[in-house]
Amino acid sequence: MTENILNVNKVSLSFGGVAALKNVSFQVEEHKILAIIGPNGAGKSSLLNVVNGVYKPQKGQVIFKGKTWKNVVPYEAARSGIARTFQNIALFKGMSVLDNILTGRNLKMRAGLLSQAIYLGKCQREETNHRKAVEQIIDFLQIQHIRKTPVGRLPYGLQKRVELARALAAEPELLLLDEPMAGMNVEEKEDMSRFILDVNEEYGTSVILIEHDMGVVMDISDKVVVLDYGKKIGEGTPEEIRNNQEVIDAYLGVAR
Amino acid sequence: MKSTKVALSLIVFVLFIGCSESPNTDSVVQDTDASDTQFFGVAGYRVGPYGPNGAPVATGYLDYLQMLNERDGGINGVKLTWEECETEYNTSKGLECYERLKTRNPMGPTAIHPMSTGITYGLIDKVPVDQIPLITLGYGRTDASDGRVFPWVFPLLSNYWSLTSAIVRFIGKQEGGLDNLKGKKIVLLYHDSAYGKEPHQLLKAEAKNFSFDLSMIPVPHPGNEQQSQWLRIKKEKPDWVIVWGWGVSTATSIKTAKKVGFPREKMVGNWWSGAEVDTLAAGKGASEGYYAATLNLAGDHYPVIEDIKEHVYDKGNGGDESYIGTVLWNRGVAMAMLTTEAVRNAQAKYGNKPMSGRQVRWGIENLDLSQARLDSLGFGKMVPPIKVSCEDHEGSGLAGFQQWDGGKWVSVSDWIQGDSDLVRRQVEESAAKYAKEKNITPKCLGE
Amino acid sequence: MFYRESGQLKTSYQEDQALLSITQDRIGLLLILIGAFVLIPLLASDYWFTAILIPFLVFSLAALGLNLLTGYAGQLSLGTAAFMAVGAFAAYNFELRVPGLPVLVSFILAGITTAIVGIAFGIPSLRIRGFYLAVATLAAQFFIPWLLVKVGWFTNYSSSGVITTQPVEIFGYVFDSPVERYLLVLAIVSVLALLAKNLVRSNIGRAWMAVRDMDVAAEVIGIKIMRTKLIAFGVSSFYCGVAGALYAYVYLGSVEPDGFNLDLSFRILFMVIIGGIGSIMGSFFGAAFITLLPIFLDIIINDGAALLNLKLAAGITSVMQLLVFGGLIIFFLIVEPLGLARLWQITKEKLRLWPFPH
Amino acid sequence: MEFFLEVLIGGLLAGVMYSLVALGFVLIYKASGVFNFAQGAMVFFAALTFVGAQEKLGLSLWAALAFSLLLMILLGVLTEKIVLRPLVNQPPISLFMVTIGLTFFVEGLAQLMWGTKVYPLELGIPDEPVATTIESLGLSATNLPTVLQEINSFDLIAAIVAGVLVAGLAIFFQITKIGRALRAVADDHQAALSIGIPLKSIWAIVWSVAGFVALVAGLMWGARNGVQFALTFVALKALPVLILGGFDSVMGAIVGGLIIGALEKLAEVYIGPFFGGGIEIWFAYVAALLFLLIRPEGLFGDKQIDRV
Repeated sequence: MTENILNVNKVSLSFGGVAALKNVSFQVEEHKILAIIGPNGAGKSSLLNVVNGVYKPQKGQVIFKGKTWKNVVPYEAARSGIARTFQNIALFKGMSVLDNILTGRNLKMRAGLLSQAIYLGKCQREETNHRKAVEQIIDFLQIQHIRKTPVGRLPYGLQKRVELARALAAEPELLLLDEPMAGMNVEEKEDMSRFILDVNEEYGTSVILIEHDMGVVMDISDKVVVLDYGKKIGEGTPEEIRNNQEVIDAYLGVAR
Repeated sequence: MKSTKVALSLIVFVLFIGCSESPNTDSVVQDTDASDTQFFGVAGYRVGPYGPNGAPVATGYLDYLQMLNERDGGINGVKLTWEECETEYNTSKGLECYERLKTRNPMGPTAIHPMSTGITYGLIDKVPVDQIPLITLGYGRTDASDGRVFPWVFPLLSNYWSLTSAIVRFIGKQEGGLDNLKGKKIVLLYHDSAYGKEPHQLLKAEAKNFSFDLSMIPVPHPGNEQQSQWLRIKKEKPDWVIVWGWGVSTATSIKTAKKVGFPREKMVGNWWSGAEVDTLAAGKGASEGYYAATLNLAGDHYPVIEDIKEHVYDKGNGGDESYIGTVLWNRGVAMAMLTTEAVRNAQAKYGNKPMSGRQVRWGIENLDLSQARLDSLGFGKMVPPIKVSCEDHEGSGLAGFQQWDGGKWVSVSDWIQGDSDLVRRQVEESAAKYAKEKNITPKCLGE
Repeated sequence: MFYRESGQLKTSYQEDQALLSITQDRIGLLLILIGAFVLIPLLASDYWFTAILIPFLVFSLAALGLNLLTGYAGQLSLGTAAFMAVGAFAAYNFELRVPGLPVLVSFILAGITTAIVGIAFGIPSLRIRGFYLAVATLAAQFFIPWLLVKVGWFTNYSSSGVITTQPVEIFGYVFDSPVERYLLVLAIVSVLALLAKNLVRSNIGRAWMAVRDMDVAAEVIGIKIMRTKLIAFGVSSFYCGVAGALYAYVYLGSVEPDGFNLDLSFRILFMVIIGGIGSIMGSFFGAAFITLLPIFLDIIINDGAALLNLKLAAGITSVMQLLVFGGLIIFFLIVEPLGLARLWQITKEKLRLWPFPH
Repeated sequence: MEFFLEVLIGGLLAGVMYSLVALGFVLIYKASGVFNFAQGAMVFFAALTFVGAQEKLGLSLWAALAFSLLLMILLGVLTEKIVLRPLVNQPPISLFMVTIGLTFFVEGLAQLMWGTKVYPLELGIPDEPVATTIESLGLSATNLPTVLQEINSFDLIAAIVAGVLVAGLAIFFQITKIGRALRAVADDHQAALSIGIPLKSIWAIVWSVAGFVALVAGLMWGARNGVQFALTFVALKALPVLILGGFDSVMGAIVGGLIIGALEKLAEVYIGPFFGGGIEIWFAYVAALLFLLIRPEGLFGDKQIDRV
């Protein structure tokens, strides 16, 4: 049997009296893909933000790899193996694609300040090694041709891909993807779905995915969690969700 | 579009690097007849926060040089030429000016008046190498009065410590004798900077000598807000306030004194806190009765000023007529006169031709302007007599005192000499310390 | 035609990551270095050394320091001059109190001292951002010179608060003449510029830029914001501190705390703006521009007036300088917000493609 | 106690003078997100124009006032048109730096037009303890507490002017159509544009109003210290007020000014002597900074929530 890499336990979160999440619980099994769906404002992004420490829930706990998050801050979450992408692209606009992805390996670099200043020797070896790792990801996501382009000049779809590359560069055990396919055409969506499945299969990375496109969700996820107004209203395999009346009423019933 | 912009900007940039070369090449072109003129390099400041104080000085300086050319054809037949360089009272810019002015003439810039203590400090190590005399009239490095350690630096007329001591004596005189200072309370209200710290040591010594109560209150730069300082003064109820201000801080001191009701007749400014710019800026009716020390008296009734009017302004030349006779313009005139007299003095020894820096240095070190000589130069009592020597680069140590009557500065006292022994002792002590730091063996340079 | 990289194939990532991966760039740098270390000392006059080249190099270093902080890490500081003051007075005190300490060691210690002070004043950046931080750095700008004036120990109880620096001596050799001092500064600045370049192209540099571009995202991918910002303040202050020490020791020879005023801070900020935010090379461009501009204007205006036989009212030149100075800054920000460095880059890109426009 | 009160009141009144300058910053920041460092230079420009027009052009006081106002509005509008409009959508830091360039330009322009001399500025406001003023009006001031009698009438009038100015601005913002549009612009540029508010003319108006505020500040400060270059430094007094009060709050500028003024004076008088005095120069900044560490958005600023 597979273990749960992430347990979210009765989490509640509110901003100045407005409740964003109410008593939400769910689990992510290792090497599996979990999709979170729900209408806009249902609290999906907030949930991801709780998982990687951007927001602190007022109630409840997050248990990652058997350890309970205590006052965790985002970089600690990252260091323990959680990487993510953002709903609105959050790339570093002033840097090239290569540098953006290399930044994703920041937490793996060990060279000290002085060593970096001198560069030759340890730092150079390290840079080269990390560059090799990054090049693998670049090959994997097929973005070799834009390696040295400043990210600001790239089209939207490619930026999303670069963001995924940056997240992968950290070699995460759990990958949080916040609407990775929003605004893409069918072809791009297919590419992206393929990448997510490949990541899951080749590296064994667990994935939490927020997505609106039901087709994609049903195709690639192992499990689906449905949120509405901050509450979990359904959970199960894509098949189960498709047949869950409450979910259909709240969400799928709404014409899209 | 983009490429035009690029090209244009690059052209501007290159052009301008190219043109910056000209300080070198230019000096040769401009001074083709340099060999028979005496070149004066003038570093002044007319803009920025201290511009209003700097402009009249620089104007007076140039007006006097121009007058000599028009009236006498220069000094003993040697025409005077000059170039002004704006320092903005900024040390870094001042040094650039110095380096530039230095290259403008093979004989050097005659003597440099940096008009700023900061620039003075920056130049002290440079002038012996370049052999250019440095004249700092009433500012700069006080212990440079010891010419054996600082052969190239001349704090002519008087330095800050002589001034401090003279102010104490002036206050004593107003109180009916120095003995009456006992138990009196004096506040030093000073600009919180290196300049403002100058009088501390000496004033403390004087406080001990005459057992008066001294408290020192700093005014933070720029000094345009002095409410708290004056409330403290009001609370302490001193008998006298010595104002050691600069620029806007002086006017604000006077104005705020009026505001809290402190009598202006109990305030004495030093010689950088007592010009028309200060009293006028304080507004109508604020400055009446305010005293200030001075290196030179104000007024336009001196024959030399008549000459400047006749030979310069009446011919449509000159800097700015409204400056004539003001404290700082007269100071500029006096600065020019001391410099040109040093040149004249040097010519007496070396012949009537343009003098080099080294020759001018000798001229300054052996300058002796008696009252009779001052009278014949048309200066009368505008400046005190001065006799410089190798040991004493100050030459007078006297300070005048003036009072603002609402429209002009009126002299209220003879020249006052401070405790010259005390000052001298401290000067030599400090100079010796410097000599030790810098490995200088004190000695007279002679020729 | 000459500046083209075709045919230069890289066979390893190491080669691709090299400082100058294009042969022409390597040759160009070599030429610049030869020019700076050999030709200029042979050709330039004392005026050029003391009034232009030495201040240019010193300011370049300070601008470089500020650029690391503002251009790379995105933290605007208006307190550069105060940090230079720390460097100058630290070096003075190390030399004074540790007899026989080689001056280079003093400079490095001064840099480290400044770095510590810089980190202390950088702490607010953890809570405050943008303009609030910029204004907050003014606290350093006013506090540090005040402290240096107030506490006599820093100035060795000089009655005026002015310090005169000790001779610049390394292993018994005194750097005295303008050429020697120029070469010393040039060597120090070259080495430090190389180190800075290395920093910004390795991990810490990427972390700085990440924090600058989007700090929340940076933290989410595992960058410690606090550490990154404080390192930026530390490294930047180190550079400013060394620049301050050079300013005092090599350029002026004697300084007072008030000389390190807001004006100087602004001048250095302008160098960064005009030269190019986030560019090492830009710091040098900017310093050159700001150092040369007033001199150039002075000459142009004076000579121009002489040529046209105009008699300028006294002081007009300086006022014109303010006008042109301000006007140029406005012009640059409107036309090319990324400064001279960007113009340079555009030119290079054009050259690569030349004669084909696209 | 009486002395304490006197220092406190003096500080509060000085604070009003800081607020006057800070107001100009706030106006522009609120409407266009520009931290206009040139506000200090504008104060200098305004005051110098006012006295210069009297001295050099021989205008009467009111004519000079009208002339200066016109010139300030022109300066404001031109600044907006020539300098800031091409920079719309640039990062705030570029806008800030362009205003530093503008500072130099305006300082140069002012001195080119009117010279570098120092002028006194007389507004005919008595500068003496209130008691004296009251007595000169033929009334008795003996009923007032001593502390109040000691208040300077100039400071008092300055406070009143500031009060009237703030009230006027508040009315302008709340009631007039332009004011409402302005607030909409301050909230959201895009949204304001989309509902048909002419952004460009709104900005031009804001810059003109800021010019007017600069003129008022210039007159008050000029009457206090004389009109000279050092007037540009008053901006430095306003900055801590801004970080304390928040860059975008008119209320913050006033309350921040009062707090900074009072704190600064009390600190200089009661704490200063222990440190050799002169702590005013940095105290306001450090005080504002410490406050920011507790409340990074300033006194009246909006709290920002990070969104990802």
